Formats: sequence, C-alpha cells, structure tokens
Amino acid sequence: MSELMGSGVELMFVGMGIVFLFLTMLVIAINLMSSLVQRFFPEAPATTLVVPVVTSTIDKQTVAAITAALHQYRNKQK
Amino acid sequence: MSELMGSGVELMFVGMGIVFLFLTMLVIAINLMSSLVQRFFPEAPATTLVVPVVTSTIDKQTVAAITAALHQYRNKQK
Amino acid sequence: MSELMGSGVELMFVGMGIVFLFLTMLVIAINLMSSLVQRFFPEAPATTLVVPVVTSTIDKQTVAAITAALHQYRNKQK
Amino acid sequence: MENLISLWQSTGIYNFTGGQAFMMLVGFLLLFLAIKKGFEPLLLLPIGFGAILSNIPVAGIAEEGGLLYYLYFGIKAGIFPLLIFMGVGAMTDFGPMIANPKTLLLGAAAQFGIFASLLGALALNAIPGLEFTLKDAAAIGIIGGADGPTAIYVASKLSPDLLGAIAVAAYSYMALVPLIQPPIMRALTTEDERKIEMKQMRAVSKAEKIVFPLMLLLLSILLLPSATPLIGMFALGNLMNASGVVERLSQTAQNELINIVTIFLGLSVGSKLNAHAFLQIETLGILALGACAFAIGTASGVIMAKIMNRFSDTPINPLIGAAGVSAVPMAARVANKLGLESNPHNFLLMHAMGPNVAGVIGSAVAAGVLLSLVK
Amino acid sequence: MENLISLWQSTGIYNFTGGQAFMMLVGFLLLFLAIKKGFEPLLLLPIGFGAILSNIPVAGIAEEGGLLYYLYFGIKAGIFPLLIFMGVGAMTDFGPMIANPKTLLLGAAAQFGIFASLLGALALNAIPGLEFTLKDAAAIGIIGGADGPTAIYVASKLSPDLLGAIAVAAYSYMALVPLIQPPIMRALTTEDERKIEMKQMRAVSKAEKIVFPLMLLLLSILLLPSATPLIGMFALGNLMNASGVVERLSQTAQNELINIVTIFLGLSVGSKLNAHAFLQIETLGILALGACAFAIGTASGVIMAKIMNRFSDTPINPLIGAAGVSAVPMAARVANKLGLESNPHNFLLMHAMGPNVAGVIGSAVAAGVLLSLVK
Amino acid sequence: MENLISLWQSTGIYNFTGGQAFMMLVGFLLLFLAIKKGFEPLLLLPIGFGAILSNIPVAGIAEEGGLLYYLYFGIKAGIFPLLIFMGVGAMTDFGPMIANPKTLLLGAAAQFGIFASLLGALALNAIPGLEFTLKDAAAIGIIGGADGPTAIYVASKLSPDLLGAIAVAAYSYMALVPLIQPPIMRALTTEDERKIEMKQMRAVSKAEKIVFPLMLLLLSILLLPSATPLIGMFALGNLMNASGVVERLSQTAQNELINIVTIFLGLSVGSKLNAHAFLQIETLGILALGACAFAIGTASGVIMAKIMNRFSDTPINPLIGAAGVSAVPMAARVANKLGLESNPHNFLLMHAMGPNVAGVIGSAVAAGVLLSLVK
Ligand code: NA
Ligand code: NA
Ligand code: NA
Repeated sequence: MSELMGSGVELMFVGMGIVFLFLTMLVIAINLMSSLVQRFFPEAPATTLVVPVVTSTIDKQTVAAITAALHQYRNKQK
Repeated sequence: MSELMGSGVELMFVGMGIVFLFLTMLVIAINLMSSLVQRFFPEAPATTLVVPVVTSTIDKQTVAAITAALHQYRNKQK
Repeated sequence: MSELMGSGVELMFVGMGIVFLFLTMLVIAINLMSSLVQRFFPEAPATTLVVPVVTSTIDKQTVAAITAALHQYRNKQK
Repeated sequence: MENLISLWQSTGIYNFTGGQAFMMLVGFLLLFLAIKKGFEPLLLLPIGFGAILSNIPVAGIAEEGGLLYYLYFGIKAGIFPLLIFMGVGAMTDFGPMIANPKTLLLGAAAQFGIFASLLGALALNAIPGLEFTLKDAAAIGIIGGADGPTAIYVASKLSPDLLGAIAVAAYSYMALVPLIQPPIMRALTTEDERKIEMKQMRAVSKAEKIVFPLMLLLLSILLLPSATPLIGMFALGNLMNASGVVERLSQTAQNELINIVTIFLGLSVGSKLNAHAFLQIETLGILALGACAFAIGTASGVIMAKIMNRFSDTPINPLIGAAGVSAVPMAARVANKLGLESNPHNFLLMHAMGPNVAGVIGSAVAAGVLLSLVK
Repeated sequence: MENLISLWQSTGIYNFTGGQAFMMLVGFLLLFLAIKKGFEPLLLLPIGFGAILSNIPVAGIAEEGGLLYYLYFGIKAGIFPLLIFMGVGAMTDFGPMIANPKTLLLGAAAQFGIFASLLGALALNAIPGLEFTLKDAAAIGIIGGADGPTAIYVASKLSPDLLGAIAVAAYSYMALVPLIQPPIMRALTTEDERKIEMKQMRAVSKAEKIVFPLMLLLLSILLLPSATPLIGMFALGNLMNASGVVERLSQTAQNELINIVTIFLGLSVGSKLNAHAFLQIETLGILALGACAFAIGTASGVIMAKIMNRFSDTPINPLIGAAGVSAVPMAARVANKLGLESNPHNFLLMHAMGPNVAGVIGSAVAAGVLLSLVK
Repeated sequence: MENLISLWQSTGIYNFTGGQAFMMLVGFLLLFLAIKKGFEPLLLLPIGFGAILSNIPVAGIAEEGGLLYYLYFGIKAGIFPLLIFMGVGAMTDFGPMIANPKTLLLGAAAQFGIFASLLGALALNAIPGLEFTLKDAAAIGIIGGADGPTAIYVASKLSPDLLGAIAVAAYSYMALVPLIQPPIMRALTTEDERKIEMKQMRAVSKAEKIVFPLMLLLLSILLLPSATPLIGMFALGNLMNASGVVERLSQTAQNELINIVTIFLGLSVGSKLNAHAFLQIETLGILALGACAFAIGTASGVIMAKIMNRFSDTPINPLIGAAGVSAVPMAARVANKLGLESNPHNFLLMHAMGPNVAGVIGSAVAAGVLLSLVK
C-alpha cells in the first residue's frame, strides 16, 4: 500500500515533469517556427470571415423568398 | 402437423392479445401523460413551421440571385 | 526466367486482346442500345441545368440578406 | 493458348447455371420496378443490384472474402435494421398520434395480418413439398407488418434462409399499397362513412413529444423486453429529434447514416437472393401469403375503425383504419386520397398519420412476441 | 396457457433485478440532465440511452450478439475515441495559442488535477472496501484532463471496468464547469487581477497553422510515442482543416463522421453502466475524485497564471489560467464571463482559447505518460 | 529514477531505427507534395500521414491492436476500394462517351501501358537483387491504369507487400499527368493534327444513361466475371445517379461515404509504407516502371487516335487519345489545354471526357484479366 503511494507520488512528479517539459519545448518550437515562417514565408495573415448581419434592414418579402427557396433546396437535397 | 397448427392458433391469440394489451396501455399512458404535462408544464404548443409560399410574388431577379447563391454555397460545401 | 517472360508476353497479348474485344463489344452494344432507345423511347434529351449568374446585377443588400440567411441556415443545420 | 482456354473457362457464359441466370433476371426485374415504376426505389434498387452481383458465376461476390459476404454481417448481427429503425424514429412525428391516442388501436388491429398469414403459412404445409416450420411461418407473417426493417430483423433471427424472399415481398407489397388497399377499403365502407369529416386535432406540446418515446420504451421494457432492440432504437432516434438538443446527431441519423446503411442493407439483402434459396416453391407461397397479409391487415384496420366509430362520440373515418398497417407514409396517403374522392373538403392525411405510426409500433410489438415465443 | 406463462416469465417486470432498475434510473437521470439541463447532450443523451438499453432484462442488448456488444468493439479497440479526436482536431483553431505560445504553460499546469486525483484515488484505498490499483487510479485521474475522448481512450486501455463511471463523471463535470470553476477562480484572484486587460493578439498566418500540427506530432514522436495515437489523430484532423486542400475530408471529419461515431460511442459507453460494475462504492469515490480533479486543475491553472504574471512583461489575466483544464470551449467562456463581470470592456474569450486548446494537448501528453508508465 | 529511465527508453529518440526515420521523411514529403504542390491531396495527405503514424517506434499504431491495423482490414478485404469505386461511379457522367462510342477504343489502347510495364517489371529481374514474380509484375503494371482504387484493389489481391509503393506511385503520377503527358503528346502529333476541331456532340437521353451501366455490367458478367466486383460497384454508383430515383443514396455515395472511406483508405495505404517493405531496390523499380507506364499509355492512346483518324469520316483530334489513360479529369484537361494552345477556338474538354471515362472501364477490364489469369 505504502509502496503503491510511493509509485503514485513518483508518477506525479515524473508526469508533471514530462507535461511541463513537453509543453515548454512546444513553446520554444512555436516561437522558433513563427519567426522562421514570418521571415521566409511572409504571407498576409489569414483574415477571418466576416458575415454581415443585415437581416433587420431587409424587407420581409425578401426574407420570405429566401426561406422558401432554402426550404425547397433543402427538400430537394433529401 | 395438427400440433403445429395448434401452436399457430395459440400464437395468434396470444400475439394479438399482447398487441392490443400493449397498445391499449399505451393509449392510457398517453392520456395520463398528456394531462400531466398539460397541467404541470403548460407550455405553449409547439407550432408547426409555416413556410410562406410567396415565390410567385417576388420578382424573378431575386429568385435568380438566391439560386446562384445557393449554388455557390452548395459548391463551397463540397 | 525466360519462361516467366514468356508468360508475360502471352499475358500482354491476351490482355490487350480482351481489353479491345471488351471495349469493341461495348461500342457495338452502345450503338445498338442508342438506336433502340431513340426509336422506342424518343424522349427529349436531358438538358443540363443552367444556373443563372446574375449576382452582379443584384443590389448588395439582397446578397447580404442571402448570405446572412444561408449562415443562419447553415448554423441551424449543425 | 492455355491462357485463352483458361480465360474462356472463367467467362460467365461458360459457367452460368440456369438458376443464376434466372435470379439475375429477378434482379433486373427489381431494378425495373424500382427505376421505371418507382416501387420503393431506395430499397429495391440496391436489393436488385445485390441480387445480380451475388449471382455472378466465378466472381464470388457474396461468398467468403467477397464484398457482399462482409456486408451481410451487418444483417446477421441485426445491426443494419436497428440503425435504420433509429433513423426512421428520428424522422417520425408522433404528434398526430399523441393528439388522438385511440388511433393506436387501429394500429393494433391491422397487425392481425401478421398472425393470419402466419396461420396461412402453416396451413400451406398441407401442400406436398412445402414444409414451413413455426419459425418460417412467423418470419413470413411479419411481412404483414408492412415495415421493412422489422421484417428483415425478424427474418434474420428466425429464418435467415427465407430472408431474401421475405424482404423482397415486404418492400414490393409496400410499394403496391396504393393498388392493394383501395378496393378493400371501398368494399368495407359505405359512401357515407368515407365522407365522415374528422374534427381538427389539438396541438401537441414539445414536452409531450419528448416524454412519449421514453414512455414507449418503458412500457416495452416492462412488458416485452424482446421488442426493446427495435423499439429502443426507434425511441432513441425519436428522442434525438424531439428533444432538439442533439440536432446534429438527429440530422446525421436521418440522412447520411441511414443512407449509408440503406445501401449496405439493400446489397446484403440482395445477396440472399440466390437460386438455391429463392427458386423454391416456398417463395411462391411467401409471395401469396404476403399479399394476403397486407389485405387482411388493411381489412382489420378498417373494421376496427368501424367498430370504434360505433362506441366513440367523436367520429372516426374508417378509411384511416387502413393506415394502421404502417407502410409509412403511403398508407396514410391512400386514406387521404380515398377520403378526398368522396368528399373534396375532407383532408384525412394528418388523421391517418396517427394509425400509420401506430402501425410501426404495433408491428414492432408483434415482432417482439414472435421473437420471444417462437423458439 | 403455457405460452402465457412463458410470456409472463419473459416480461421485464418478472425479470427485473434491483440493480438493473437502479441503473435504468441513472440512465433516465442522464437523459434528464442532457435534455432538460443541457448538460453535454451530445454525449450524455446517447450514454443515458445506452445505460437504459443495456440494463433491460432478458433482451441482452449489451451481451454477445446484441447491438451494443458489437458497437463496444469500437471502444475496446480504441477506434471511436481516436476518430472523435480527429474530428475535434479539425474543429480546433490553434491560432490564439500560436499567437501567444506561453499560454501553453497554463495548459500544462492545469494537468496537475490529473495527478493529484491519481494520488487521491490511491489514498482512498485506506477506506476498507476500496481497492484501486495503480491502473485504476490513473484511469480515474484522467477525468481531471476534462477531455472526453482522452478519458475514454485511457480508461479503455487501463481500466475497462471503470470505463462507464469514468466517462459519465468526465462528461458530467465538463457540463458543470460553469458551476465548479467560478468560486475557485474568484477565491484565488483579486478584483484588480481580474480587471487586467490583455493586449490584442497578432494575426497568425496560414503557414504557421499548417506547420503547427506537424511540429506537435513530431515532438510527440520524439519524446512520447505512447501519446501519438491521440496526438496523431488530433494533428491529422487539424492539418486537414488548416491546409485547406482537403476541405471535403475535413468537413466530413467534423460533421457526419464525428456525429456517427458520437452516437455509437455514447451508446457503447452507456453499455458499461451495468449494475455489476457501477453500483460499487468505487463509483462514489470516482465521482468525488473527479470533482476534486476539476477543482485542483482549475486552481493550478490560475496559480500558474499568477506566477507567470510576476515574471512576464506583458500582463496575463489569471482568469484565463482556469481555461487550461480544456473542457473546450466552456472553460474559456467561463473565463470570459468572469472577466466581463469585473471589467465590462475586458473580452478574454480569444485569450482564453490559447490555454483552452493547450489543455487538450496537455491532457493528451499526460495520457501518454500514464499509458507508458502504468503497467 | 527507474521511471525516468524507463520513460527515456520509451522515447522515440531512443528507439528510432534509420528505416523508420527515412520512411517518416517520405511521409512528410508526401504531405509537402499534397499541401504545397497540390498533388492529389485527397489521397496523398492521408497516405503521407498514415506513413508517419505507422513508422512511429513503440507506439505500434499499425501493429495488431492499433488503429491502422484495424482500418487496414478494409483494404485487405477489398471493401474500401470498391466503395470508392461506387462513389466515383456516381460522380461519372457517361454522356460524352455514349454520344461518341468509338472513343472507347482510345480508352482500350491506353491500357497498353499496363501490359508494357508488366513486361518491364519482368525484364528488370535481369538486375541482380530484383525478383518480381508474375503477381508482383501484374500489380506494378496496373499503375499504368492511372486509376487509384483499381490499382489498390489489384495490388491488395496480388501483391500486398508492394501495395504501399504501388499506391504512392499511382497517385503521384496521376498528379504529375500535366507534366508527363504534354511532351509525349506534342512529339507524336503535328500542329495541324492538334488544330483539328471535332464536331459538336449529340445530346444523350436519360434512358441511354440509365441503360448504359446495366449493359456494361452485363457484358462484364458474360465475358469477364473477375472484373465484376470493380465494374459492378462502379455501375451501381452510376445507376444510382443516372436513374434519379435514389438521389439521397447517390449524394451520400458521392460525398460523405466516399469521404469517410477516403480518409480510412489513405491512412491504411500509408500504413503499408514501412521501412521493411518500402526501402527496397524494388521500390525504385516500381517508381521507374510507373512513369514508363503512364508515358506508354499516353503514347498508345495518341497513336490509336491517329490510326482511327485515318479510317474515320468524322475527324478525331489525336490529343484526346491521351485522355484514355483515365486519371479523370486531369488527362481530359491536359488534352483541352494543348488543343487551345494550337487553336484558341478548339474546346476539346467534352470530347476528351469520352476516352477519359473509357479509360476507367478499360483499366477495370485489364484488372479483371490480371486477376483471373495471374495465379
Ligand atoms: Na405495421
Ligand atoms: Na485537459
Ligand atoms: Na485507365
């Protein structure tokens, strides 16, 4: 039993050690990678998609048309 | 052979009996459940989706736009 | 080894023979089939779907509405 | 030269047996019915194609190591029909049935077709050459349930040799419901009865739709555990849809998953359409009994509705009794169509959906009885 | 008559054991939590349903030949959790973490919950009747990883008997993150600390997002091969998405495939909720330890953030340390919510996503350590 | 301390063999080609990733009990390539080929690449150290079919050890079609020939498109049953699409199902890229022969077109002969591009689709010959 607890404690130290070691190396690797990529492949940053939320300013009929079209489309898909 | 028919007849009576018993109990259970739900969770009834069928009153250009957009969307999905 | 090459050469002749035989028979079969179908089931040829590309002539608001609707639709789907 | 001879000896022409050729014709017939006649194409097209593939000489597509051999495991283990049942459950709306629970009794009555054709199968044993065991008879009877996955599930457990013929009969007759049912429905009802308008249904709340599948499952657990694989998966699909909290799972169960399983199930059922098992006098018996089962189920449903009409204060149009055989949603549409013929303002579709989905439950219950009593 | 008796003897009522009835109640409770309370419904609904199905007497749905028996193979072989991990990888955006790599350390610190509860499990052996082996303790500890597929993968390898309880605990506590974390976060931080605004992140280029999963995989190959099944499938999904060249595969991995596997995985996990394995004093221990694991992980993350804040020139809001337990994205949302309470202009969501996804990597690494050292 | 040592002894660094490291590099190279160069990413990305995963020391992902071990069953049993073929069939439009059936002969001629490289493989046995059996040679030759699933199907049956190299060669060369073909096409044709405009095609009716797959299947049943698994599944997919009655099954076969199987197939093919099987002089031979196969197939197609042009009253642009190798649709696009270079009004794409899809049939037929004669 006490031996088992000993294994557990050891496992805790080794385990947390590995976790920190691994993630610390990953931090270093990311920093290295980022600077390499930014130097050698200086591409424009990926912009996130912006979806205009304008529904409120559009007359009801248009929305109804879209709903109907989507419904037809969806039914056709099945 | 005759014994087999006997088993069959018995199976018919037992089977239809169970089917009716089961579904009758389900009728009772539904009635009970509905009244309980309606008393203790008197939520607004779920309205069925109404799809406005207004396509005819919408000018052709809008429909064409939707079709094109759907097509693009659909292609993007793949 | 030489025997193996012999098998290979034979396989080549037999193989290409079968491939040509098969596809030639398929040519004949298609011609036969097409004339039979055209005689006995003279249906209108299947027209390919034409998707009107009219997005450019439609005002921006409509397109925005469609985008928003599609987005909502898509999110609902998930 | 040797190669040419060995190639010739490996052609289909050289190796064909009459039985294989005939079964391939059956396969092509099923494809014709599916494509040209629109008979249950989602199932009959893969089944017909499977029948063709599995009867190709030499190729061994349905033999050990072949594709259809592997796919068939999904039927042998009961996995495919249960997954289809889950998808069907997710597509089913129990609203109309909850609004008018007594229509459940119509779904019960229509199961008489199952037991009547079971008896019929045993009676056919009088014909020399036919020897249906009780298991065979039960598997044949289930055709009367008018429910594909249930029929395949029961047949795969009780009488796998007859599976091909039973599945083909079940789906063919389901496609023929618009032809089989109307004459029976007309014969058993008067013009006045067919004109009966039913009062509008109440709306059913979301809570009721969520509780129902659980209640159904619970009842089945308490009374008939042997039906719980079928009813359980059906209830699971229904609950996924009704609860609204796992929309993406429900959509997948109703679409991609059921589509994939349908392709596999159809092909594997087709692989059971081999000459050895199908070209027997038994098959003619199965086809005949299947037609009877549908007819008797239809009649029982209509008669039950007439009986209930006598004791009920709210009127029931007897036509909706015919929808109790299941065959969702064709049977409900047939009832609606006949109703409109007699009374152009009489829309029975929603009212017929109650007995229609009740029929699915009814045949699953009947399947449970057969699975637990027929050993 | 015989039939009736044999039917009665095959009813659920006749055959029920107390344990089965209780486990069914547990199943219904899980359904209630999933549907009514919105607790991780995508997993808890199928798990709850699987618990009910597998405890039905007579039916044998989870026994050899039953549906859940076959589905469970996907867990036993480790296939399901790995496919889910691939889908999760495809859904994960490592952008915020790459923009601010040192948040990875928060994801490391939060894994202390895993090892602390592992020790806790061993300590509980002092209670008579409890006998957790080192494997059991490791499988219990992994609950603290707050990552469902990782917990199921590890438990299926180390302690399959406890799998049901561990999976239920993991998903339940993940759903409870908005309740468990805030008091701990408030207790360990001052109002001023919670007000800290973090500086806006730089944009991360597509090339970095493509290289990252490969780098992660490589590191794991070199240091910890035992973690590569998990990290590898996660990296594969992430690469499919980030590369943009296999959009249709990425979409399928994120949607239909993960949905299908989620249904199957949930049902199979549920099939491990049988009375024999679940109704043990061990289960109470597991539930208690799981709660501790989450609490300790949360605290470790917050404390680590406070320590880093002391040595860092750019300020770090300690609240985002709590997101290091993973439980994506709830833990990040909790951090965001608490931040807004103290400072209405403080949007921490994106900043908390870094430690949040780092926590997934951290627990996969911890899983690798346990799988390779606990024999 | 013991733990630390045992952990160190379980790291990848400690256990790496040179062969594994090299194969991992091959895997990364494939990922680079897929992502950066856009070489058949749908296949080469999963294959490359599978190569990496299967060469990780200690982890055993491709060994018994590992994920790739289980997935590989789908290839060993021939299930994955056949399902992909069904999906490809559903995506294929035979219209252009039915409108101009004699282009089928171009698809026949281009299969000469298969048999020429088969002979080449046997000739290479003259080199000491190389010992290709007839089966190996046949499996290598099929690379010339320029059709991925066919190559994988044949290789898995005839020469599973070479499967990895063959699949990689097949997909790589398919991606290289735009580089390999043009010089050969230019060398074998005159400017005037490349300018030939082809007359507009007739429209093909829906009925013809429905009958065609059945006719194809029937011919294959009668003449070459060994090709029916491939041709049958292809015809099934095509019929599902052309018939229009099972739209939802057709969509699923073309999208989700083929996507799921593509991920699994790619990973499993990658798992055959292990040092033991791949790092052999044979692999160099396979790569060299594969390139020859493509070149010879292209040349045969072009020459056949020139011969046909001499005897035909309607003009045929010899460029479309090159599309006969299959590699759908790249080869047809190459023909179109070269046609436009010589004559800006010459759109050959639709005309090249005929031989292009004929090439798929042609290589399936050649596969059938090999499978039935090479024992
Ligand atoms: Na029924
Ligand atoms: Na974690
Ligand atoms: Na080809």
